[in-house]
Amino acid sequence: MTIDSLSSEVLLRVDNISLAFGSVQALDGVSFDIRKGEIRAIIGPNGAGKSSMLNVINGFYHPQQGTITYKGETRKQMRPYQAASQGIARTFQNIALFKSMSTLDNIMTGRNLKMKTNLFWQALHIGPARQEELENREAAERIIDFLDIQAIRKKQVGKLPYGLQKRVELGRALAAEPDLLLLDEPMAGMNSEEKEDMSRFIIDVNMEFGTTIALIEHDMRVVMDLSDRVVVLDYGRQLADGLPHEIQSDKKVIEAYLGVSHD
Amino acid sequence: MNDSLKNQEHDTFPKLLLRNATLFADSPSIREKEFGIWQTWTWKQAAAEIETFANGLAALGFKRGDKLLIIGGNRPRLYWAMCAAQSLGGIPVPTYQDSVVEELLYVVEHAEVGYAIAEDQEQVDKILLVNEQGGKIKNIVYDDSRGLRDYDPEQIFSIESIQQKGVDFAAKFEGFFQQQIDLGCGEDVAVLLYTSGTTGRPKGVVLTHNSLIFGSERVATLESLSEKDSVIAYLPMAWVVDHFLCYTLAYCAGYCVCCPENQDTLLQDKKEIGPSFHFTSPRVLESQRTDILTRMEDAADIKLKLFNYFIDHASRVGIDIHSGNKVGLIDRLLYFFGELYAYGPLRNNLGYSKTRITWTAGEAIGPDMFDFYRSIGINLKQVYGQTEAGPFLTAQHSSMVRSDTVGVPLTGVEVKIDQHGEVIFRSPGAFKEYYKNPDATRKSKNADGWFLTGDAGLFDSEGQLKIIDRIEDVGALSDGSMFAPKFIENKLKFFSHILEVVIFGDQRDRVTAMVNIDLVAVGNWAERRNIAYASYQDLASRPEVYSMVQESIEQVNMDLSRDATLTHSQIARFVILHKELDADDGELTRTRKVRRRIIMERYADLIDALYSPQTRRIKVETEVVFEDGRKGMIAGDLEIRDTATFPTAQKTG
Amino acid sequence: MIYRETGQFKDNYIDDQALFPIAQDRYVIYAVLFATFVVVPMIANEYWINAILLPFLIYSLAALGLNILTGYCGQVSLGTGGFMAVGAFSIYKMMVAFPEIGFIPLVIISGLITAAVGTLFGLPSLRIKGFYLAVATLAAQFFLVWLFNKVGWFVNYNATGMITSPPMTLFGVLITGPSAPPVAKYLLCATIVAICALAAKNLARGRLGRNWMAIRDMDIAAELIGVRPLVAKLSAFAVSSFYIGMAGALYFAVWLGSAEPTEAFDINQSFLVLFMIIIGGLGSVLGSFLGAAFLVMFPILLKNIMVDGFGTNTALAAHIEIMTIGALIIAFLIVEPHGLARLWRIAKEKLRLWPFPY
Amino acid sequence: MIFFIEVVLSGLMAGVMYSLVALGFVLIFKASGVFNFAQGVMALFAALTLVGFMDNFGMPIWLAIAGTIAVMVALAWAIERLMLRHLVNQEPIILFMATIGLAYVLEGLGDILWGSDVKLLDIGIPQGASDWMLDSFDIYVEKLEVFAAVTAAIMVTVLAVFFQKTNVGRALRAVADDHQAALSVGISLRTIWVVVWSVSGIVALVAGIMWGSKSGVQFSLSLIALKALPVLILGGFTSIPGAIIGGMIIGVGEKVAEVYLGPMVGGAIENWFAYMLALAFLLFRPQGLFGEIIIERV
Repeated sequence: MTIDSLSSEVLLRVDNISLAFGSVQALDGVSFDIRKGEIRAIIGPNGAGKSSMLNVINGFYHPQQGTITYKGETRKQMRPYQAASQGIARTFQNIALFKSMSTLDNIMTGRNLKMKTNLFWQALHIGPARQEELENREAAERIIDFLDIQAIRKKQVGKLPYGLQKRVELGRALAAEPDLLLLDEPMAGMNSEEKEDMSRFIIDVNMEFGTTIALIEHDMRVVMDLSDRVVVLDYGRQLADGLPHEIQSDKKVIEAYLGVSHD
Repeated sequence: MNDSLKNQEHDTFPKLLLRNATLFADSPSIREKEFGIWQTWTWKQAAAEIETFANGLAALGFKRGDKLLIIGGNRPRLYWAMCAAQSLGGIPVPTYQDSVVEELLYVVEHAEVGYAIAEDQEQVDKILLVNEQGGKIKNIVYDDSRGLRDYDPEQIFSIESIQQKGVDFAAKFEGFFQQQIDLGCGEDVAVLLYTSGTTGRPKGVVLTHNSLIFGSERVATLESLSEKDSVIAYLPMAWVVDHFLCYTLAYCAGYCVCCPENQDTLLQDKKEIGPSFHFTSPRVLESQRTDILTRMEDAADIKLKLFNYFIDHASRVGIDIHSGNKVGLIDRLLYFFGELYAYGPLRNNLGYSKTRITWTAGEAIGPDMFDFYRSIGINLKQVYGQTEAGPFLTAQHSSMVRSDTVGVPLTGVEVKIDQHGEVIFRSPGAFKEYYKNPDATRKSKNADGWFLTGDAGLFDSEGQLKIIDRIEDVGALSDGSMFAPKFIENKLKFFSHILEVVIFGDQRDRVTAMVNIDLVAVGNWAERRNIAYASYQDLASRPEVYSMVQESIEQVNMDLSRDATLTHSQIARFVILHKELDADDGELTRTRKVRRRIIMERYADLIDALYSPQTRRIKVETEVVFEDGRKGMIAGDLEIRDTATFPTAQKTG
Repeated sequence: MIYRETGQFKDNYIDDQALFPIAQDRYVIYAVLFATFVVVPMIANEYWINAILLPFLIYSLAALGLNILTGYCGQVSLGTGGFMAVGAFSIYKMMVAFPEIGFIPLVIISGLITAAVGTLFGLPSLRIKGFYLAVATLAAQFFLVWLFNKVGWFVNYNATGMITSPPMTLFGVLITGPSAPPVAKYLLCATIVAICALAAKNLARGRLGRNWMAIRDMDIAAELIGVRPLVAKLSAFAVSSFYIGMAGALYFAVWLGSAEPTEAFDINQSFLVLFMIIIGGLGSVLGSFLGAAFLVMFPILLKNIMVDGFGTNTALAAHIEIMTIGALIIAFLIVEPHGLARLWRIAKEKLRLWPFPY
Repeated sequence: MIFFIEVVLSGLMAGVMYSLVALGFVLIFKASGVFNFAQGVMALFAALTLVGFMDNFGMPIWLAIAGTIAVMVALAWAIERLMLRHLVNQEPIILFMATIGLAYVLEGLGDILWGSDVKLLDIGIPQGASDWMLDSFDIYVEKLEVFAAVTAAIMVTVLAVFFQKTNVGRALRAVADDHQAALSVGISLRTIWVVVWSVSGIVALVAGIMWGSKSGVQFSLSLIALKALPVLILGGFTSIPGAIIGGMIIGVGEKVAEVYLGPMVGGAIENWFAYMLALAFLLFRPQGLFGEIIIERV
């Protein structure tokens, strides 16, 4: 679907973003855009600032300089939950699920922005509150069905195997019905079979729901298969930006990767 | 089931559907665990769905006599598709969801299939491949739209879109659905089932509404099934048993068919539903029992001891209690506690608490396993049939359940044993023909119009049918009496300490056996008696082991002697082989079936020894292939033992 | 073993999300309710009600409240005593000023007032976590108690600094004051507690409850998926204080009848309730009750054994008692740090899987 | 002006006392991550034991002190053996609760052993006003408080040295960072715990002596723990300098407030004012006095 994604309009643009923690320069003048409906890969050696970039995009870090334009309007500093309410969802490099809760509850929590009823109705659990619960349960169930995790619906996620937890986390992010989905190493620590499944799911999400996806991934093969365009970071600086095959043949990129061991 | 249902004007399944839609309007016809709950359709709703679906197919141009390929898991819409096709006078052709393109291609071409309904993208892709290789499927309908977004909309439709077409179509042609159904009659072909024939191409078995309804009504009456009952749909739709249980019988009795969420959740879903009527295979039962015992191994010591105690108690009195024989008060009391402590919870966790009847068929079932389930209160029964019989011929009545019989013929079904000992039958349920295969059809009947089952069998003193073996495997002793090695081998293999056994006797004056012990079982047994042993060969040559095997064989001889036809097949001598029969040495097939011919060659001298009474011991040397492919020799000095045989017992009622 | 779930399937979400989806559980609940509202009132005598049942119910309510904050939302609070005091003094002032409003409304209003105060003292939770927050909540404890001590207005300028609950009636039955029939008091508290428990369960399984637990389990992730920490935490403080406030109101108005701030609401109250939820089980409604039952009955039992049993002198008995309780708590934390509710959950799992061990 | 200085000075003195108790907290929290609520009761218990030894057994001071120290060490050992050892890797709140339980036990035990009546503790710490200060600066200062301040100062220095120089001390600091490191130093976690608890037991003893000689040995003494808590949030649970400076700030702030603010609101504000002070402070600097900003990562 590369062709049409490249022709479609820009969903998010970051301009000249710089972020520093004290003396550490995590990001240094990074600029790129993410177009509606595409799968955008952000790659780079460890510590290149990839995760920091995602954290900037969903408002967890606040860059010292640079602008973020989302859905056509320049965004002022915001808290993560605001980013979430604007349709930005994400998963995490090391799984950040609500361990003591069930798969279903994790996904339901992912839908909290879709739920409005007040404390009073919830306490009685009748009328609107109950109605809302049922509707969102159904939505959650569709995601469970989509990710094929029916068997673990009511299991406590903390006790699930790693691969499944990753899947549940994706489900939690999908539950918010996001416009932009940020995936931080969705396949870290997976065996090739699990990677296969996860890739399948990512593509399906992109196709079925038309969700725009930005993902960080180390596995070059996966990146090349999945992504429409790739941006490369190295030591917080932007090394290259282009189509997968261009990146593959880019001298700077190759250099950056040579000698750098990455998992 | 009450007689009002045995109404002759309901002579096709679509008509039965309409009947149920009024008779059982609001009772559930089908459930599917989807999105976490059991989505349920009453007969009324199901009928409505099927009607729009049928109209939709008509709108696609589906005509009387057209075939509809059905491929996928047990999903309500696929079952509806069958009825929809039938209402239009079409013929559903269910196929195995795991069948590969070649197999599919054969069916599609042989049956001239023009329409297909597939569960999901995977199956659709398969069908498209079939088309590329010459299949002529014009229209494909799918259930699960996932991943099918950008497929050719001219050829591939979602069920929803078809039903939409149906609605429009119905608006144009008032009462079309009803008319089409009225056109149908009992003689029409109901379904085309392809049997994966052991030899050659699969044959398409043509079954009519009449034959299927006949069988279904008999069974419904026998087990008094009604709209109150329910089954779990988990067998392959292409298998006649699933077609019978989840479609024809369901339509006749009006009970509810429940489709599990997916394979991983099958057990959980079965437990949730608690079907009142269930079909399972001996293999499943076996693995289930092993699973039970292994899981219990991890239980706390006392807990386990108590459990075993009660299971033992059940094995002593359970069956008698359930078959209403008289049992002492103490035993009944103990059994009652056992029920609270073990049997009840066990049935609950296996999902059998609400199961009135459990049918099993397919292979021979070990008596101890059979008794295990019956003794804890699971009403297990054996039945016998085949696709061509539409499908069931005999079933056990609750009053007389045996582990080694398959019951008595259903009312209206004639079963007898011909001169070769083959089971033959005549039944209104019998199939019409093999599709486009007249000579096979001809071969399936004998001169006076009885159908041949290809099974060797006999009737026991109670008039219950016993299936012995495939007729082609049955031979004869030199005195002409029947010799059925597999039957006897199975009987022996039911002993846990016997792994494999090969019986000889075809064209000989008596029967001998070559035994493989089960290293694990016998090993444990030996340890418990602190019998030290170095290897399989060492253990196998132990006199204690010999005696144990001898006992089992004599036990088998004992019950062979009860049977006039088999009494001559009692085992006279046996030897325990010094090596395990091995697929690497070509002695077994990869599926662990014995290859008689090869064994006879390899062990010729051993077999001769078995038939030369004076030989007590014999030295043998056998070539073996090791894991790494090297060849080597195993030599052994084997004892040959005689076993007691028994005079034919008098028939006792 | 008792559980026979085969055939208990759900064909709609309402049943599937019911409070007690398993039939056997429902039967137990019905039995408990029957016992509470029918059997006990018939058999319980005054001593039982005043010495055991009333404190049990009222502390259960407080424990429920604290459990919402600490168990579900993960915010440790040591201010329970202070918040109970707020509830108590609010209802006292109102009972004197406008008795015509009626007792039940007054209880609710004092709950609401406490909720407001609680929210106020919850504000620091937005900046600080863990023990820093726990210690911060002590500020509430000390400040509030001091306030009620120092400011005469709260005690209506009563020289002794004591407050005494004036007699009030509900449906014509006297429910406060020394001459009120114990059974009436008991039924009143039982009803309120039952309703509150139900409400707590509903909140816990709804959106709010999930957001609380999300904050507890992984606050960063929670915020990144749109849970507003401010709302989640403060709502937890509010609801929690509402419960505790009502508990305080009943504690003073119904059970004690008269109270003196430094005595009745000191920091040990806070600890006591905290112990209840720890021993009962964090994040469990059932646990709140179990914990309360345990810590209400155990000391009484102990005292009876020592004083009546061995005739120990009361002073010594008191020392031994406090020692034993301390030791017992430690022992308990070592044996089952997740509380009685956890034990029950494990037992239940076993019973459901019976005879299988897993 | 003079008066203000007096107030500040006495505030400082009191502050030092708080620091002393806070120190006990910090030691244990640093080494074992336990928020030891029993610290105050330990002080009470120590003081009770000391008095008990002197009055009931007529021991000379030095012997009584030595004896008490022995008791405190034994106590530390018992605590490790019976409590901590079984609570390893439990959540902090559980450990915290356990120490509250411990507080109850010690309280009960102390009362049973030595009786719950108020006792005078006189180990000859000079009482009354320091004439020298009075004469030279015309400022009134309690000798006791000066003495306390000095002792506290000494304690702190000793501890500092102990932490910097001795092997065990280094191990302790290592434990604070991570347990593996501690083991690599070659000292078992258990030993370390016994040591810290002993040390903080001794610190408690000193605190107990000070407060005891000032206002008698009685239950209220255990409440000084509550005094030290605001110091902790102010100075941080893990920072020794934090504990000291924090103590000073709280002490002064409290005194000043009590003197100038107290009358307006009816006095006796000292038992909450400290908390408010600390809270107010925290709202602007959540990481406390000496903590540094933590970058949260996801």
